[in-house]
Amino acid sequence: MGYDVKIQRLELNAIIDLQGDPKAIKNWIKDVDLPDFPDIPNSSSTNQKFKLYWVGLEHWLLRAEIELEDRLLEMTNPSAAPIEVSLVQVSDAFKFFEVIGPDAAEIISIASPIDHHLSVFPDNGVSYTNIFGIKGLLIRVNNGFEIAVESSYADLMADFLQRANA
Amino acid sequence: MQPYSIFSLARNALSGHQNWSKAWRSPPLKKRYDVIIIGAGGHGLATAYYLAKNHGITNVAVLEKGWLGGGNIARNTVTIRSNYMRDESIPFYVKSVKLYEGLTKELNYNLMYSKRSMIDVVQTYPKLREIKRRMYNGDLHNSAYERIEVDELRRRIPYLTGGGPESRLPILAGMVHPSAAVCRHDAVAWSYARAADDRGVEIHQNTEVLKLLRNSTDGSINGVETNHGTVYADKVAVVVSGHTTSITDTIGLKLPLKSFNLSAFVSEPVKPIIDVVVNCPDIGVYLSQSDKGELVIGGAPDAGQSFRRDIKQHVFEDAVCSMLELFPSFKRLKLLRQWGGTLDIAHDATPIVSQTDVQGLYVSAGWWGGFKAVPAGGYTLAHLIAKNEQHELTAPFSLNRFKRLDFILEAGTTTAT
Amino acid sequence: MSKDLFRQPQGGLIDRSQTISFQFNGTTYQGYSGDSLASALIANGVFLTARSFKYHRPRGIVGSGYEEPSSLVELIGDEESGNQPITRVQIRPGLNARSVNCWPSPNFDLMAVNQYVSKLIPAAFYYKTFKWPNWHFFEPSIRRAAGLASAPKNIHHQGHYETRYAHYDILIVGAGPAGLIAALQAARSGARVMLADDGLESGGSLLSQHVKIDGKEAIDWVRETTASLDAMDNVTRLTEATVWAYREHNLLVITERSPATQNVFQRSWRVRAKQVLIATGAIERNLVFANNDRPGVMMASAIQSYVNRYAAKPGKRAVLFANNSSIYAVARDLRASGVELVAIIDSRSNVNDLPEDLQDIQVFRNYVVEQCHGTKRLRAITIKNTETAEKTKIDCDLLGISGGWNPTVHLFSQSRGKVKYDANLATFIPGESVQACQCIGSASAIFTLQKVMQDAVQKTLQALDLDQSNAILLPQLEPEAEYSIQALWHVDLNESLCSKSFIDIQNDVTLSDVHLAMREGFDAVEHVKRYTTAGMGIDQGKTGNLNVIGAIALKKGCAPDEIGTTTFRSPFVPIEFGALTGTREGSVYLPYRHTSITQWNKDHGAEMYEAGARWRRPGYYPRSGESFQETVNRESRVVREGLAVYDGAPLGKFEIKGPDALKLIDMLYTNNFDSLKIGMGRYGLMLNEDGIIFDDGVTFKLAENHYIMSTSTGNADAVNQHMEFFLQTHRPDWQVKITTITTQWANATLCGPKAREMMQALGTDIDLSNEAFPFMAMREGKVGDFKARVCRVSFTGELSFEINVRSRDSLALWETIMEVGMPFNISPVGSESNHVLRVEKGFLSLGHEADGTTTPFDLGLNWIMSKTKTDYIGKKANEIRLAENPSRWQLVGLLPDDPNELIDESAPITPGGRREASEGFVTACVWSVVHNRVIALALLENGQSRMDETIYIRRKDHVVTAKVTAPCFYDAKGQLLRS
Amino acid sequence: MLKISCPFCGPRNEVEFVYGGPLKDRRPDDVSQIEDSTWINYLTVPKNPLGPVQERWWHVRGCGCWFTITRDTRSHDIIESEVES
Repeated sequence: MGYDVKIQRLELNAIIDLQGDPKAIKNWIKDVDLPDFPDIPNSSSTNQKFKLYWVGLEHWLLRAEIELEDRLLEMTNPSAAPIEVSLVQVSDAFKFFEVIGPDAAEIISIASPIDHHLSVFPDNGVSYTNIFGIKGLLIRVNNGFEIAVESSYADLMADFLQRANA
Repeated sequence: MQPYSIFSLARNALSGHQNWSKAWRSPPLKKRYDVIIIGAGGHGLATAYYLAKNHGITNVAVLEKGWLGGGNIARNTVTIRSNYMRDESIPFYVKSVKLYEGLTKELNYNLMYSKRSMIDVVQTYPKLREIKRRMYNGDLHNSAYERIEVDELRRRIPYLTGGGPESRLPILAGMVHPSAAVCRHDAVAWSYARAADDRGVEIHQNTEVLKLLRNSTDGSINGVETNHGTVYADKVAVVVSGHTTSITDTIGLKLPLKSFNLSAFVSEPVKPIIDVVVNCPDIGVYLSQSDKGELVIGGAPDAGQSFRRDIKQHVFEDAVCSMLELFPSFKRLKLLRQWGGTLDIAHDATPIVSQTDVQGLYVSAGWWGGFKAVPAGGYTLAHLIAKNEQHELTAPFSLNRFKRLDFILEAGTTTAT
Repeated sequence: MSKDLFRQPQGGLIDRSQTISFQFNGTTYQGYSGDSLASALIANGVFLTARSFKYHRPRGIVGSGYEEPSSLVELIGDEESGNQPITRVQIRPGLNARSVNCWPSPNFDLMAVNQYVSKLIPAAFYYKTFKWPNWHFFEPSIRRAAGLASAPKNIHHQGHYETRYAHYDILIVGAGPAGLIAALQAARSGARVMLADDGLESGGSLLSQHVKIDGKEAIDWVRETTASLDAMDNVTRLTEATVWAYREHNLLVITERSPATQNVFQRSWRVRAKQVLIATGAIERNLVFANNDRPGVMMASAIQSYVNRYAAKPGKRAVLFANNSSIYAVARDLRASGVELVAIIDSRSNVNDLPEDLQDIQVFRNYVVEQCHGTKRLRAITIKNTETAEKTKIDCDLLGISGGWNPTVHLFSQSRGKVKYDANLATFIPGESVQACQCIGSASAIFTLQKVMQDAVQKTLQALDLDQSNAILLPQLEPEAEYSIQALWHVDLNESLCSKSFIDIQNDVTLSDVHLAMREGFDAVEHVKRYTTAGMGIDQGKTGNLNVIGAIALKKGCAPDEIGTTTFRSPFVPIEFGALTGTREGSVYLPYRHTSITQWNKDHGAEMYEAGARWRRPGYYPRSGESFQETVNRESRVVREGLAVYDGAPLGKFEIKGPDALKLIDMLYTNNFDSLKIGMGRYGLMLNEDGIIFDDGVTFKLAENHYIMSTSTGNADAVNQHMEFFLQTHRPDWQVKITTITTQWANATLCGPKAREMMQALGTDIDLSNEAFPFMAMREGKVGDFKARVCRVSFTGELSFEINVRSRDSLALWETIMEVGMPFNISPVGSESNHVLRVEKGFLSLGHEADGTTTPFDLGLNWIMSKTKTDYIGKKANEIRLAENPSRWQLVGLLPDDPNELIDESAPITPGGRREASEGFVTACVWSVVHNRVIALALLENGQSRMDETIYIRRKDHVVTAKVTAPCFYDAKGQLLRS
Repeated sequence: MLKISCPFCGPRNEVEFVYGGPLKDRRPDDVSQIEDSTWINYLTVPKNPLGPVQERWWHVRGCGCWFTITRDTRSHDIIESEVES
């Protein structure tokens, strides 16, 4: 344990991948529970139920606790969505990790080339970046960070995180 | 040419080594030559030497913008081998190795040519299949390549303690290429220069070619413009590894070449620990130990065109990681020196030795690491220049192949990337 | 122990309360905490510490830091490591060091005989000899003689290496006076600051000099300053941290030798800095005269460091020899230390800047040292008047030399900034910056403390774009004399003395060697360097290189700037490879990917291996007592005759949606997709723009302009890149969105004659009849309790159902299948049997038949090349390539005459089996379970027109004959997979 | 390791990107109409200048955006960065 930090693998999260013209998406998902679209790239907006991450030019991730997955599917109704918006359930395609504690930033510096200083990666910062050599989502949370990777890499990520804090 | 031997050394020792003569002259630049070779690197100097020796063409100027032997011949990893995959490539490299083996005597200059074999460390089945194909095809062209099992591999390379059954990529087998060698790279340039000069070739250092010149009448080549004035010749060869297009662009001649940076590094000098050239095609690193004791290590080229002679930190780290996976005890060995070099790569990654659409203009390019090809490259280019026809060994390397999109796809030229 | 003789009673930055004993060349000595190995040995009166590389001449300690050219040691035991400059090793309990490259000891070294044949082995002698009988005859002994230390064999250090990234507004390299004041200035202005220094503690030259700052000893100012820096959280201050590389875009690499973090042994930083200040100070130059390598000849600055910082006495009777005024401070400190200062030899003509307080010292002006006397220790020197040539002999055991100061421009030069020659300072100084960096302090050729600090503060303000109002107050300093120098590249000597005058001490390069190189035409500086190896040692010629340039210039009769410098290359000092890779080793050395049932596969004895795109996949599931071939045969038969299940999860999957989705797919694949019906799929072949086969897979239509594309496992990422590239760069106007769903869905593929029964047994609401659910159809529904997308595709030629479920359900589905399948004797199968089955069917495999050179026509896939589409990626290239019907290698089947000999995949086919250029090769060869014999696929020149011909496969030891057949050995009509 | 400015994410380290080769003209809508020799050059002959070159990069370990930068092959200085539209 070189660092003062708690690292753990999280349970499945409910996630919908949103792509397309934001207006079209808003028109389709007319739901009070849909958070406002963030106005700064690589940032998030949240409400009681959902988190909305702006992760690409016309690309967002809508995240909720797994218990709310059906609610999420019902409000987005992907299969019926109009042709110009692409809504895809990708809950199973992600695995989340939590890196919490005073030294969390040290672990991220080992894992990723991104500049995660508060002045550039603020409280609501969320961005895809290189994490231990693969594509991963970095999310700032209270007292630390969350990391999400394509689920086939989960064991690798756990392995790497453990080594970084050996 | 002043003879070099233990006796001449002894004789000169008596006179305090005051009487050694210059290795090459620095004559004034003439207005016209029969042949101009642009670039006094390994290939350029070898071409000049064979033009004089094999074809009696001695009114030759080798023009070098810097100091002779200062290009990629000064910055490569000195590996000489012929274990290629394709029928079009193997005979050429077999010839090159053969010429190399006789060079020390032919040029009366100790190249410290060390035939020490190369061993490929194979870690995946697809790579094993590819290398077997090299083995079988090599056998067709007298390039020996044999499989050894893991325990024999470890016996031959005692420091190779990684890659065990539990490791990320367990070693499956080794492939031995007995005729592989290393030799003193600077000496190759210097000995060819000395021998070419001795036969009347002129080498002009600090003479930069600014542009090529064509006949207004038929568009054929008729010389070059340099920082020391115009020099005329009916035959001009561009042999400037990496910078080929910078020269050919001056007359709008387009070639299927991209310039990349490839870097290499050496460790601190240590007592002998590796007696062969080790190549790890699955993980992209190769190394050998110089007679001085330094490990000489190379990896994959950088992404993106470059003339910066650069070192990309992440590419460098990849090579180090790979080395340490197989040689864990090298963790405490130290990096001593690193450098980059510019090389040009053809669209199909196979060399180009060819006439061009401009009559009298010849190119030799696309060699990646062209060190192993220096003697045969010079030998065949001299033939092409003298006779105006492709030497059979480089017939497949002509530019014509691109006109039919008939590529020679030579997989894994240096290492897996 | 002669400590009292060579250690001052008090003073220095050593802790006399902590005595440490250590071993050097087998003898035990004591030193103090804070001592370097060099200072401790000096304090113990040990002066013969090394033998030289080539001639094995006796050598001592010359420097005090990373510039040390002379004494290298290797550490033995836990910290096993070679070629350490003796001056960079801190003593600690248990330290065990020995000199490199001498045996048995520096005092009695057998190879010392080389000294007596030195005339026979001048620079580059090896190019001229060792040719007969051949180099091999000599190489082994030469190799043993070279190579300095031996390589470490065992790694058993505490903790692990670490690498990390960092970002700063300003990185300050070097924590001497310039670096410290710059850091203070930058930190006060609120910037993100990193200050890194190579030394054991911050302070740089101030640790070795006696100067007063704000009326206090320099060291007190240093410690106050570092304390206030450490108190600010916008500052990171590193010690024992070498900044060794300056890369593109202001990326610098630092290696920290002993980080504070528990379990971290060494740490490397990749620092991206907006601005860089290079405060690396200056390095003192050697002086070149006969026997200038004798133990007892030492850099003047090193002497100053030993007497001040370590309170040691490097000798009893000292003489100083210099061409510049920096020597006076050394003289002062020497006297204060109690070492007798006999004389100062000053080579400068018509200069008298001797300070008041030194007037009583005998100074020989216009004099140079011609040679040293003594062998294992300096006994005396002969000095010579440069005008009258009059000589005098002086007894001494310590000679301090200073050839002037070179700004440490290594990093600046690595940043691609050019250096320029300054005749007044007789050195190369930094010119214009190329990247966002500036040299400050003596690194920018400023040599008085006052100006150094002013310069540092001003350039810091510039770097941070701040005005004067932000400037911090400078400390009070004592008046200093200006630095004055007259170049002295080497003492003027006759040839026999030249051959004993070392210009590169570490590589044993003498002045004669340089002259010889030039005599033979090697007169470019790079030629001299390569011919003589000057500057190519571990120290990279830090004290000697400029003298080489000077010597060339003198011989050529031109100025040093016409000669130019050699390239300054990273690393600045040697760096351990381990520190570069950090935690990336062992299992994580390369990424690996698992499916939801990887653990299940391992538990059930699967042989797992690399299967492209870093997936670990089951190759086969051996049962006890089975050979590899037996297992593969069994698994293949299960598919042909019964029921098998295959983990197809890693196949690449993409959801493609948008008004232009069909247009995209029609552009990517060679065949036509516009006739495809909803709920149906189609096999497609993807080419690169050169017309070469790149990938293949099945694409299903979910709805109008809404598709799911599957790709090969290995190419999933490449296909994604290919699609996004085409869309975003060539057709940004097209409306298509692509979502990667490779791991959203996992699948279990049921294959074999009993697959349909099995589906029924599992229970599903999907109508499984061939009419309702034909081959290449996709249906959504329940399978068991699982929501599923079921596809009828087949990679084996048998009836197959690919059950796709959400990855979270995958393991449960798999376990249900194994349970429900028991009555059918279901068995999991791996990629090996899949290989056999696809060869029997003649299905192409990427990497085998599609080896990066083949076109669809070569593989006889003309049926999938749309003639109606005017364009798709790769179409035009093949039209050009095949226009004149060139002879191509084409896919055929082979039936070897010997039905039992398995042939190596890759074996070549040659005309008549002769040893000549090949006309094809075996792409795959397996034992066919349906034919009970060996079958093979091959690429053969014009193969499609050579059916029934006999061809010759040339293995190394013998030739195998085989009959050419069509490349399909099983159910050519494809009735089974449609059944 | 280059510092590349992604149009969406801003400056990031090279290890987040994949190199996409030198810029080529937009692929014609119907290649069958193109002269063979023109197409061969399109496929095989890149610009290889000793100086500024336009090249494409993919922010694969980032927002997924393809864009074009102008980079000097001698110094690696990046002059500008833009997305297609």
